[in-house]
This record gives sequence, C-alpha cells and structure tokens, in this order.
Amino acid sequence: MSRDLNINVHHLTRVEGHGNIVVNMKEGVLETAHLSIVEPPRFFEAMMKGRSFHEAAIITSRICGICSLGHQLTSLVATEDALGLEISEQTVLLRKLLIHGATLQSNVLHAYFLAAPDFLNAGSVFPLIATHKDVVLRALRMKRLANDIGDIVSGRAVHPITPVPGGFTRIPEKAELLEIKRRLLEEALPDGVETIETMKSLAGAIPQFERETEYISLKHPEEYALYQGDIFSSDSGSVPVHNYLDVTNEFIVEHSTSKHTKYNRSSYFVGALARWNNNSSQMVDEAQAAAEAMGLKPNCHNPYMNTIAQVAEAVHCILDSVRIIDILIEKGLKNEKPNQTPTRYGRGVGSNEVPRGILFHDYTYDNKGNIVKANCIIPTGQNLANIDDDMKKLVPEIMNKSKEEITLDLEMLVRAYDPCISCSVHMLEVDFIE
Amino acid sequence: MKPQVAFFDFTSCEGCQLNKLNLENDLLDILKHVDIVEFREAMDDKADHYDIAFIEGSISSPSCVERIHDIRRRSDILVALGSCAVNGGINAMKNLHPIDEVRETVYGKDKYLFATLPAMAVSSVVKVDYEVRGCPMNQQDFLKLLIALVLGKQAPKYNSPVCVECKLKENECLYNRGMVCLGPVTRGGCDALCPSFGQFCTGCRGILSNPNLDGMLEIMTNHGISLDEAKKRMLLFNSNEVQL
Amino acid sequence: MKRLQDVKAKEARDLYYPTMCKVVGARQITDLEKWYELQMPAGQDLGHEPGQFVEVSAFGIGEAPISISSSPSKKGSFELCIRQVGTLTNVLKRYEQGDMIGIRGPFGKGYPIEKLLGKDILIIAGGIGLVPLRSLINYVLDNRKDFGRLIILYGAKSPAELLFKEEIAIWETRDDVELHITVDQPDESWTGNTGVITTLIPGLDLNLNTTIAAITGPPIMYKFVIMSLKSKQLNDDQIYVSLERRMKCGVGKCGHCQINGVYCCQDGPVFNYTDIKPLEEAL
Amino acid sequence: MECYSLLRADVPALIDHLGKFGEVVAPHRKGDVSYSFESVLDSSQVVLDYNRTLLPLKKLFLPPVEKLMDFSLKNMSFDPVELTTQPRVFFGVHSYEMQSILRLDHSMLSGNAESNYFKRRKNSRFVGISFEPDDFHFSESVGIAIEEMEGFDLFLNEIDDDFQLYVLSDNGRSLIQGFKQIRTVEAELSGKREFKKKIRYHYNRLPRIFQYAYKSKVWADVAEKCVGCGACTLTCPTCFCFDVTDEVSVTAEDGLRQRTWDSCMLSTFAEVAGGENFREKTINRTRHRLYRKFKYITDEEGLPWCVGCGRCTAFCPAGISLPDIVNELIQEDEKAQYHHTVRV
Ligand SMILES: Cc1cc2nc3c(=O)[nH]c(=O)nc-3n(C[C@H](O)[C@H](O)[C@H](O)COP(=O)(O)OP(=O)(O)OC[C@H]3O[C@@H](n4cnc5c(N)ncnc54)[C@H](O)[C@@H]3O)c2cc1C
Ligand code: SF4
Ligand code: SF4
Ligand code: SF4
Repeated sequence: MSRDLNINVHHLTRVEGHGNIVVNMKEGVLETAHLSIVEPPRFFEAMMKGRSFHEAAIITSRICGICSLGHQLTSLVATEDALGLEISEQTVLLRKLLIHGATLQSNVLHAYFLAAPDFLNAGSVFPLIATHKDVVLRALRMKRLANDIGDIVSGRAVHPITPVPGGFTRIPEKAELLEIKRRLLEEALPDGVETIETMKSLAGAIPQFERETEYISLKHPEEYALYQGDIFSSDSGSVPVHNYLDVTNEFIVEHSTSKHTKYNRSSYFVGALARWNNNSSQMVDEAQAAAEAMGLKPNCHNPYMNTIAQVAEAVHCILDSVRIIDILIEKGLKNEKPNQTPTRYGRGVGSNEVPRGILFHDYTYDNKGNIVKANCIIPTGQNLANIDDDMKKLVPEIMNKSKEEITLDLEMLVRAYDPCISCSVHMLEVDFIE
Repeated sequence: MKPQVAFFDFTSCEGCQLNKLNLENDLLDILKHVDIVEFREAMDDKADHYDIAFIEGSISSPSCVERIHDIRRRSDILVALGSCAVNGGINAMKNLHPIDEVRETVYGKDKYLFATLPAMAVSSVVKVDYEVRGCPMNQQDFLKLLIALVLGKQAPKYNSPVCVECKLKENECLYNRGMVCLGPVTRGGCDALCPSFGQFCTGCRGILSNPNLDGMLEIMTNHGISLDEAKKRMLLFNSNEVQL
Repeated sequence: MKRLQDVKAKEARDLYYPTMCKVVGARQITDLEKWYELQMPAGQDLGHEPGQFVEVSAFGIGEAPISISSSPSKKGSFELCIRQVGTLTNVLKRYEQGDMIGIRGPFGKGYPIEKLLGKDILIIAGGIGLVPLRSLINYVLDNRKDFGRLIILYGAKSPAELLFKEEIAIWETRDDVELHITVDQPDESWTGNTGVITTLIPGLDLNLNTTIAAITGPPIMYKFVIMSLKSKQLNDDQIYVSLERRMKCGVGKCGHCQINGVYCCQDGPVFNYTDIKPLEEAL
Repeated sequence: MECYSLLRADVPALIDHLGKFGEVVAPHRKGDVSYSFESVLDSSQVVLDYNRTLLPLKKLFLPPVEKLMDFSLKNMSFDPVELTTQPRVFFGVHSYEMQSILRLDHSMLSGNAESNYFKRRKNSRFVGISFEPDDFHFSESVGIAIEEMEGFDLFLNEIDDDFQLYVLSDNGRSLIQGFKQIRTVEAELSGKREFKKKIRYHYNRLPRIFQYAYKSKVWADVAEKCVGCGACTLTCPTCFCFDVTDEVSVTAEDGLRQRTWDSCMLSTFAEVAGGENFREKTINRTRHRLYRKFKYITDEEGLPWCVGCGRCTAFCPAGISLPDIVNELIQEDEKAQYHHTVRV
C-alpha cells in the first residue's frame, strides 16, 4: 500500500515538557519519524559555573521538578565523590528511603494520571473522577503517602530541603517513621494490590509491539539497584560509573534541543523496563509475583510494558521502604551533622536510577569548592534515540490503521517511556574555559 | 458558573505543575470550585477562553513570547506561578553571562540551531494580575489565592521577611549555628520551611520590596563567607531582581 | 501599673467578637463610595458620639475601621459610608439590603460635645473626610439651638466625587448653615469654587473667641489647613483633627495605629491639636 | 522570709511534685546552642543553667498565632473560641522574664482588659531561678536584680551549686506542701553575681536622654545596618503588637479569624490605604522600637519597658545592640551638654 501520512502532534500532552511527534510518509516510504524536542534550552551549565558545593544540588534539583529528588541525590553523590566527603550508613538508608518514595510517587502518577486515561479512552484523569472515583482516590492516596515520605524525610517532596552534601540538615523523628511504616503496610500495600488488579484489567489495551534493543541500567551486587551501583548493559555487561561517557556518547540532532545518546547499537533503553530486564530477580518476591500477574516477564521487549514494570516497582518500593525503616529504627536514629569538610578537590561522578532511568552527574571542583566543570546526562535524553527507532519500526507495522489510531499509538508509545522533556534539555556537557 | 481555569508551562522544571497534582487531599475540593479546561501535563483538552490562566515558567525564547501574548489575550485573570514565572527564578542565573557565550558553551558551532532569549519574568512580557511565589510554588499559597479568587477578594501579598515566620515557630536561628541565611531579606509566606528543616533560606520567594541589601551583605560576610560568595548566594533565585 | 490582681474577672472581655448587624439600606453614591444603613440585632442604638468609629467585619475577608457617619440623634439605625480601596472594602461593595455585617465598637474618642456647646462650628472636610464629620454636622443640625454658627468647608477632587449630594442640597437651602464647596478639577457643569480647600479659608469671617474647627481629610491636607487657620489667629486648642491610621483591633492592643506614644484608636481618632502638635508622627 | 535548702539532685523531684498542681513549663534545650520553654514530660530534661530562651514566656500567654473565632461563610455567623485553661506552673523563670510578664499584664489588662490573656494568666504560678549573666544580659541596668522576687511564688537561688528555696506567697507555700526533700534554713541572699554595667546611666536618667534623642544621628547609623527582619521585636518579652487575618478553608464554606504576632520593625507595619506609610524609613522604625521601650509607656508608668533580657541583641543577625544604642545616645547627649556649657 502506498500511503501518504503526515502526523504532527504539537506539544504532546500528559508528558513533562514540550515535545512534538513528527511523522512523514510519502507513498509508503517513511521519511521522518521522530520525537522533536522543542522545549527551550535552559543552560544549567552556565548557572553552575563558579557555584559552591553548597549550592550545586539546590540548582540541579531545579533541572526537573518531577525528578528533583533524583537530581539532588545524584548531585550530592557526585559532589561527595569529588570532595571526598564520607557519609554515614544512616544517610545512605535515608536516601534510599527517599528514592523509594520518589519512585513510588512518580510511577503511580504515570500509571494512573498519564497512562491510564489512554487505556480508558479518556483525555485526562479528571473525567475518571466521575467514572472511576475509587480508582482515582486510591491513586491520590498512594501519591499522598509517597509524597509524605518526601515531606517528612526531606522537608518537601518537590525540591527537597534536608539532603545536603555529607548528610541531612534534619533527621526525621522515630515516631514519624513509624507512622509512615504503618501507612505503608495498612494503606499502600492493599492499594498496591488493587493497582495490580486494575492493571490486569487494562492489559488488553496495551499494544502488542516488540523491538529488541539494548537495556541499560545500574546494577548492584546486593539489591535492586536504585541508589548507586555499576552501569550494566544487556548487550555488553558492566562498566564502572566513572566511565559513563564511554556508554553515553552524546550527539546533537537537529530536531531536538536535547542531545541523543548511543552505546553498542544506534540507541538504547533506560527506565523501569531496563531495570526490570537487567535486575528483576533482585526485586522483592511480592513485586516479582505482581509483575508476572500483570503479564510482565523477564526479557520483555515491548516498550509499552514500561508502565507495567513501573507498577511492579511501586510494589517493590512499598515493601523495601518498610525494610529500610525497620533497619533505621533498630539501629536508632542519630542526630548527625552533615560532613561538609572536603578532603580533596577535583572530579566526581554520581549515578542513580531515577524513575525514568539512569542519571549521571559529573562535576569538577576547584580548590575553593567551586564548580569549574559540570555535566549531566538525563534518562529521557538517553531514551530519545530509542523512541525514534521504535517509531521507525512501529509506523510501517500499523500503517493500515487510521491516521487517528496511528497518532494515538504513537502518543501512547512516547508516554510509555514517561519522558521528562523538561529534564532532557537542561544540561549538556560543557567545558568551562576559564 | 464555575470559573474556567487553565495551566500553562513555559521554561521551568514543571515542579510547580507537579506541586498542584501533589495537592492530593485538596484536589477534589478544588475541582468543586473550578473547571480545569487546559492542563497539558495532565490532559488533552484545549480551550479558547480562560477566566483564570496560571502560568508557570520563565519566558526565554521568541516562541514563548508569542505564546504568552496569545494566552494573555484569551485570559481574564493571569497568575504567575512559582519563581520562574514571578521573577525568572533560577533560570535567570544564565542572564548573568553574555547570552552568546552561554549558547556557544553548550552547543558549540551549532549554537544558532536553537533560539533563546534572556530568561524573563512573565510580567516583563505581559500584564500579570497575581503571583504565587516560591520554588516550587507554595501549595498553601496557591490554595489561598484560588480561594481568594473564588471569593472575589484580593490575594494575599507577602512583604514580610521569612525571619518573622521563623521566629514565630521558635526555630533556632541558623546564624547561631554558623550558617548563612537569606531569611532577613526574603519574602515570607512559606512558613519558614527551609530554616525549619535546618537548611538556609535560599531566597526563592524573592527579595522584599524595599530591602537593605548592603546591610544583608554585611551580615553574611560577618558570618564567615566572602563578599563574592554572599553576592552569589543572593543571586541564586534573584538574578533578575537585584543588582549587586 | 495595672496588675492582674486588680482586674475583676468580669472586666476582662472578649474584645474581638463582632455584633451582627442587618443592612437596612445600601446605595452606591459615587463611583467609589457606598453608603450603608445598619441596624443592631434588637434595634437598639449603637450609642456613639460623633467622630467615633466601628470595626466593620466580613468573615473570610477581615476587618477595617470605619467612621460612623450618622448622628447619634438618629435613632434605630446608624450609617456608614465606605470607599472601595482594597480587599475588604471591595467585598463590602457587594453587600446589599438584607445582608449581615459584623460590627465592633463604637471605639475611640469623638468630639467633646460639651466643649462645643454654644460655639461656632467650622467644619473642614476634604474628600472622604466628610464621612465622619457628617455625624457632627447632623448632630449640630439636630440640636441647632445649642450651637452658634455652622460653617462647612468641603473640598473634593471633582464634582463627581462629592458625597451626600442630596443632603448638601438641603444644607445649601438652610440659612443657618454657611456652606462652601470647592473642587480641584471642575467639569463643564461646575459653577462653584475651584481650587484646594485652603483657598476657602482666607475669605472666612470668623469670630475668634467662639470658633471651634474640626478638620478631617487626607493626610497631606492637615498641615496646610492648620497653617491657614493659624494665620486667621485661631488658637491651637480651638482646632480638632481626626486622624487615620492602620488599625487591627480598635481597642488599643495591636499597636498599628500608634502615633508616637498615643494610640489613634483609643486616644483619638479625634484629637485636639494641642495634644498632637508635639508628636512628630502625627501630621 | 521562709527559706529552705534544696539539693540540685532533688530538683527533678521538686518539678515532679509541682506537676500535682498542673502542667509544668520549664526551659529545655533546643537546637545547638539555644533553649525554649516547653511542657515538662521528663523532669530530668529540664535545664537549670540557661542564658535565655529563644521566645519569651509571653508565647504561652499571648500565643504567636491564636485563633479568635471560627466562622461560617454560608450562614454569615461565627462561633466563639471557648478557652479552657488548666493550672500551669512556670518553673525556672529568670527575674527579668517575670518582670516582663508583669509589664505584659499592664499592656493587655489596662484600658480594655482582654479575656483570653486574663484566663491564661489567671491560674499560673511562677517559680524563679537565679542565673549567671552572659554578655547580653543587662537587666540590672534597667533596675531588675537577678534575685528580684516580685511576682514569683517560689524562687530558687543558687548557692554553691545547690539552691535556697524561698517561699514568697501563699500559693508558693501550697505548691511545696508535702514535698519532703527540703530543710528550713536561714535566708542568705547572695550579692555575689557580678553584672557588668551595660548601660552607662541609671535607668531613671534615661527618660531625659530620650526626650532629646528624637533627631539624633544615632538612628541613621543603626538603620544602615538593620535589615528590618523583626527578630528584635518578635523575641522581645514586652512587645505585643499583632496582626489579624481571616483564613478560609478549601471548601470556601468556613474558616477562622486569627491573630499573629506582628512587628513595628517591618516596613509594612504602618502602611495605610493610598500607599501612605507613617513609618516608612528604617530610621523611624528603630527609633519607634526604642521609644516604646524607654519613653512612651515609661513616661506614664515610670518604668522602662525593657527588662534587659538581651534577646533583641543576641538574636539580631546584624549584631545591633540595644545597650550600645542607648550608650551612644547618652554620649551624644553628653557632647551636646558639653558644647552647651562651653558656649555659655
Ligand atoms: C478611624 C478610621 C476611620 C475610618 N473611616 C473610614 C470611613 O468612614 N470610610 C472609609 O471608606 N474608610 C475609612 N477609613 C479607612 C479604612 O479603614 C481603610 O480604607 C480600610 O481599612 C481599607 O481596607 P481594605 O481591606 O479594603 O484595604 P486593604 O486591602 O487592607 O488595604 C488597602 C490599603 O489600605 C491599607 N490599610 C489597611 N488597613 C488600613 C486601615 N485600617 N486604615 C487605613 N489603611 C489601611 C493597606 O496597607 C493598603 O495600602 C477609616 C480609617 C480609620 C483609621
Ligand atoms: S534562620 Fe534565617 S529565616 Fe530564621 S531567623 Fe535566622 S536568618 Fe531569619
Ligand atoms: S533584629 Fe536587628 S536587623 Fe532585625 S529588625 Fe531588629 S535591629 Fe533590625
Ligand atoms: S528591648 Fe531587648 S533587652 Fe529589652 S526586653 Fe526587649 S528584647 Fe529584652
């Protein structure tokens, strides 16, 4: 069939930031299929120049409000690496708890507010308040608890306050943590189970599309990697975080204010599905069982299943948070002051898994503790090439559908990646020439 | 009829958008007062006229300028949400460097591919009726403004320093802990959130209308940081607002 | 110094609870000002003196001090006139007959009527300053034989901003009222005086021994009016002014209305000029 | 005077005993280097040696934020706040703090007496304690000795690390009724604690200084450093200015009216409609603050309205010192006198 197709979704909805889907087919030949990133660049690198290590995380957290905790913690890890700041076990545990809270929040938001309306044929979550009130209330409840973890441990879920280089400016009270634990077990866990049921009922609406690609995430010897670890590629195995540039290989494309990346192939996948494919056996058992119930198996090559992997992670975060709280309480909360005395100056790299995938921050400090060079590589930026490759495979496969249906499939594809476009345009590698 | 409300985002981190979706406990009450007719981040719909348009983010490209004019034309009341929109916020830090240099450092020879302007407050392009300050915008503030608009009363204005709320909460002053804090010259209304959590005030709600900046710099340098650092600190969220 | 043990339990009162009064009349009388007639819950009198004020409150919005514009000699209800300048006053604009408005008061010191008896009363009102002075004017008119001459000088920005036009028309026809009106910016129809209010003073023929002047107007008016009156050889103690300050409580606690050492809400708002002359913050 | 000896180690037991009367409020550690008055949950946590609390005791009589009423927007009606007050004992109160309460009594109960304040104040008992003055205390300069016992029911005077317990009122006597760990002794009021003289003149000479200080150059010097944060007045135990605001709930159906501490040091404090501001400049505001402490009320009541706790000075981020300001005014006045004499 020789078909002409011209799709231009201007400012795609229900994603963070501004992107357009552009597809162009002439007489059955696909000329263009890509996600064009039109968000104005924000030039964080210029802002970072000369800033003190006390300010770095405050600034980089503003790269993205959606992933602000991820940026903040990754920035702190990079700074601590560069300045040789040792942190305590308690700090690490509290950070992991925060990551769980943020991941839970983000995954619930994506699954219920951004993706679910597609499955239910609604334009947004708001009409669902009338038609599926209990589902909406459940989503709100789960989100509230996730945000309360952020509010209590870090002062504020969006742009957290207490995590600073070397530790925390305030340690939560025991009673506050116990209350979170109670709510995790009494509210979030049953809600999580219900969520799995809801997702099972929607599974039929998930498009069947497969494209095998390279999956990149962190890998940790002892746990499902969210906070630190080694870089792991499903194609070629482990790479130390310090060598991340060998993996990311950024390049500029004209249709995007955000740079693209590639490693062993023309593109790679980061995010919940990559974490699942690389590390699923390290999830808590209940989460693995949940995944299976929702039809998600290891080595899944359907990008639409990313949403399902996020739901499985939500269950993991709920249960693993309880474990962390138990350890914190058992060890006794200590009123530690952040360790902010540098033992060296120079370069440091930090990497964590944030909801949308693997994130890198890389700073070089002068011996006054001010930044001379900074680089951040953001998950959504790393997914852009993969999204474009998916589109190029997907469009010919669904060519027989109507233009509206094709558009919806493409929109759902992009949304499945849970792209955070605001993030992706905000930080690009740069050398400051003094 | 309920007011028709829309949300728009410009150059920003979208944290303010998220902060509205994070009003879980109040979201359903809010929806009793207003109809949300446009909210790209959460829904597909578009509308032609808005009783209240909430704007997040700074204006930083020619296409932003066009879009904000268009929104203003179609809105009765226009509210700037969050530091980026109110005064340029953290984005405005880039204005401290010559713009061409900034573009070149990032994109090299490809710098002309992507148009950019200095990061501007919404109010420096179109008329802004109300503002909700903070980075991210303060949720309680946002609710207060919304209720005020629903009741037809004027929105609260904040022109008292963060220290006031900090004192009312009986926090130990960070200056007594050897830290440096921007609370004395920063607009309150945040319930002194950062100092209450042991962190210095970063000035995210903007500087008071009639500040003693020299006095503030002197306080900071008397507490152990250099003048240069003190100035940088003050500019963190206020590069467009203060001249140092 | 007042001590705890000197205070009897019943003396300590809930100072901040309003009495809900019914609006029995409401009319927008200029672009910016609205007039209200209010009734106390049991129809009782408010019991005020000319020059006193009440705290007007609307729930959800707040409170503001507003002068009582009617004379105590008017029974059964009292009147206010409110200029829409901000949050509360703009919300009050929507209040109509039948609505309830909260009132606390009357508060403050008004005009010392006993000292005014038998005197010539010179009223000098600038703009909205006529609102509180109208209480005194109507009191004098209702007890006309107890006072000497009644001279009213009234200045407004423009003819459109003149308040209480019908009442002024009546005052104009009475031969026991000497009325002089001026506007800063006349329109085509205006045939009266133009110029600021001080231009009316030099032409006055006053009886120095018996005249009492009562001045109310915008802050900058006082200095110039007092200067003109002084050049007419009026003594300080023959001059009364009514001052406006920010007020939150009306009962001498919140501190907002303090003028040096005195509280505008307790010691005023009507002051004898001798009392505030030494206060730098007063005028 | 009835006097007993009390071992330091027995003080927690005394605090527990006081708990029979009602809630006990006492100084506790707060933050790194600070203290605050809190309800006693564990008497061993009470601090006996402290310099000053962050907020003064006034916070418990005139709370920083206080609900005045609930209202309904639907019915245009309000519900009064029924304040029920429990008996309270304030333990470990310094003499200047007690004096500040007596001054606050005057401010809140003279003229129109306020019922909420009265109710909170009614059922309270005060147990004083002596203290070692630090660099910021200057209560003696304003006429308040460390052992000033006016207003207290009991007073603990530290002597050689232990205490003498003075019984100062019938209420005080009933507070310690049944408390066994004390022995009757001879009262011995030590005058050992040395106060450095902080204000150069005796306080009764200050009204004269302030009479002529209105146009002083000192105000401009202070204004250059002051950033108008309000810390000095908010923490001052004799300051009581407030703001009243209405808060409406998200349902827009009901809400509450509340008052919040305000400060005359804030630039918006004296602003009125039309943009007029009666104390627009920092100079005006600083002067007003000091005149409130040393002239306006003082002229009428004969006492300085500053009790020398030193909070305004210790907590000013700009390091502005109240005694320094007063001393500079004194110096300026002396210079003026000198020139005057020379000319004559
Ligand atoms: C003794 C007295 C008698 C008054 N009588 C009348 C009267 O009869 N009719 C009348 O229209 N107005 C009168 N006023 C002025 C009136 O109180 C203010 O215009 C009113 O408080 C403004 O309230 P708002 O909420 O509408 O304005 P807001 O939105 O609160 O404020 C608008 C502006 O007014 C200022 N303001 C706030 N509170 C006061 C206040 N108490 N006084 C002055 N400015 C304030 C604010 O700082 C701001 O600049 C009187 C004031 C006093 C002190
Ligand atoms: S911590 Fe900061 S905001 Fe709080 S009182 Fe001190 S300077 Fe002010
Ligand atoms: S505490 Fe210091 S800086 Fe703050 S208002 Fe008072 S004098 Fe000024
Ligand atoms: S003025 Fe200063 S020293 Fe005096 S009582 Fe107030 S806070 Fe204490």
